[in-house]
Amino acid sequence: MEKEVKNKVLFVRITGEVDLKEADRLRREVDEIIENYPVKDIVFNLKNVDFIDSSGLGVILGRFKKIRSLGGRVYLASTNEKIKKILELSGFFRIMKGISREEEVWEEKAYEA
Amino acid sequence: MEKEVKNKVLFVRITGEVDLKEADRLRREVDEIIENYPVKDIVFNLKNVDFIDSSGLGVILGRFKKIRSLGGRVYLASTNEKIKKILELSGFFRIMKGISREEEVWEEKAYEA
Amino acid sequence: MKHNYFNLTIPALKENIGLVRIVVAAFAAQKDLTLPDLDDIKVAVSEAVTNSIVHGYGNNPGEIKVNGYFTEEGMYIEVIDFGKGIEREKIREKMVLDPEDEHPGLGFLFMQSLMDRVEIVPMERGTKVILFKRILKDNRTV
Amino acid sequence: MKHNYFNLTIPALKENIGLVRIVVAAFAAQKDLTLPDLDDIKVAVSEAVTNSIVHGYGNNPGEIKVNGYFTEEGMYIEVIDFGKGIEREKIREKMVLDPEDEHPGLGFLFMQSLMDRVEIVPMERGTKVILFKRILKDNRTV
Ligand SMILES: Nc1ncnc2c1ncn2[C@@H]1O[C@H](COP(=O)(O)OP(=O)(O)O)[C@@H](O)[C@H]1O
Ligand SMILES: Nc1ncnc2c1ncn2[C@@H]1O[C@H](COP(=O)(O)OP(=O)(O)O)[C@@H](O)[C@H]1O
Repeated sequence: MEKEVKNKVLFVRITGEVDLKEADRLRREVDEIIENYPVKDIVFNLKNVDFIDSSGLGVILGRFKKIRSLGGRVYLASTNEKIKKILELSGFFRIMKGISREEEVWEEKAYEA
Repeated sequence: MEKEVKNKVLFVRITGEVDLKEADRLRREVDEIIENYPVKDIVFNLKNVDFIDSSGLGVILGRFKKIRSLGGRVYLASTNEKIKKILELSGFFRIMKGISREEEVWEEKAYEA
Repeated sequence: MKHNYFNLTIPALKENIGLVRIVVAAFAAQKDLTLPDLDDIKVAVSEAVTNSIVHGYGNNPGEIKVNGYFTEEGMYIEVIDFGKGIEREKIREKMVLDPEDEHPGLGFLFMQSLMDRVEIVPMERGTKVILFKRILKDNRTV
Repeated sequence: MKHNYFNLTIPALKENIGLVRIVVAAFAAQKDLTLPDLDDIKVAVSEAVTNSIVHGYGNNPGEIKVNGYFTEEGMYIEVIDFGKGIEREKIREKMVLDPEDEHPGLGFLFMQSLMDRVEIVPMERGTKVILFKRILKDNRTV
């Protein structure tokens, strides 16, 4: 997993399998950054996720609620075929914006401003 | 698995995992060729073998005995790191010639002639 | 080939959720299931085992049994725990995306959406979840 | 983490040898074993399960149990069948590379060479083979 903060946007590039075990780690690491850096929005890049279940999605949802309560937004970038079905079932795209590439977040934010 | 007969040399390019299940298939397919084509020598190319155990080695040993009784030779080509230890333990290199590339069989045969 | 099966017992540890996925996927791969089918099964099984660890045992020690078998129709996977047991009414009332905690109640939703049949069997002690995936006749190789 | 373990039961079918390899490799991967160590373990387990199918049950139906567990010292894998049982004298007398059939008697040789300890336990009915691989302290992550 790779994390980067750029212009108050936190990019979280998740890799591998995100089940209960990895979800704990993901939550801890993301929260640590949110608490220590000036983060307004989050982009979860899911391009290299091989597997995710409700535990992994739960972490994303939890961050969504936190960030939204602070007036920020959460984007889901680069979802791939393997996890497409699960994401659609989750209903996440009704509350978070899906973008095809990370960089699109800048266009979104320009529009927003 | 790929098989090719060239100048009475049968090239058997084995791929994947060769355990009891695959060994049965390997034996059948090689024997069928030996019976139907003018095969003198065999080159087992092991480059793409991910796993082999005594069942797989047993098939090679059986073909060795068959071919030797007909005056032919068996070569083991392109063994890789994953199966190196097992091949060394087997003692096969004491009775079959190891070559690093398939093509070396022609040099071997030139020497032999 | 005689219909194949496996019975697996493991401690309820989150390290083992991935292990179960691997076992189930390797077992399922003996039939010609499609890759999307395999992905569906992995998620459903992952949800069931996670529930046993989190809800059944409340993250306390316990044992989980996972059984798999093929029938003429398809593949069954049973996930069994001997934990606190499921409260029937919990299953349907759950709404998606508005939870208090980070368990968005997606587990059974995923199982139901991804498998062809899901049965929840409350036991005298614990819970059994039976997951079924149909295998089309044409796909059956083993 | 509490020492992890698994208990697996499968029918004695050659389709399941690969399944057992996958389970054992996934289990072993919870510790930081080296790749060559993993390869060694896979071969040894494959030999033991093959023996149960071929010798224990003579290719007739039967059940095989595979148990794995970690201790402070390393990993144990037990392969158990309830077949005809092993004749003690068969184990050592076997010579390599001069068999009548295509079982060159390499099975126990490989197990012994690739694992740190191999124990063959004749049972009242059947055979238990215990394989042990040492795990260096520095490698222990879980
Ligand atoms: N194995 C189980 N043992 C006890 N209760 C369970 C079990 N599985 C599920 N439940 C109950 O059913 C509810 C719904 O589960 P699920 O749909 O997976 O959502 P979530 O796990 O996110 O709550 C759980 O909150 C829990 O109360
Ligand atoms: N599970 C078993 N049940 C009964 N006999 C066994 C079992 N495993 C091994 N044996 C006996 O021990 C012999 C040696 O086994 P092994 O070293 O694996 O060589 P191979 O399988 O090639 O004969 C076998 O030929 C068989 O007689």
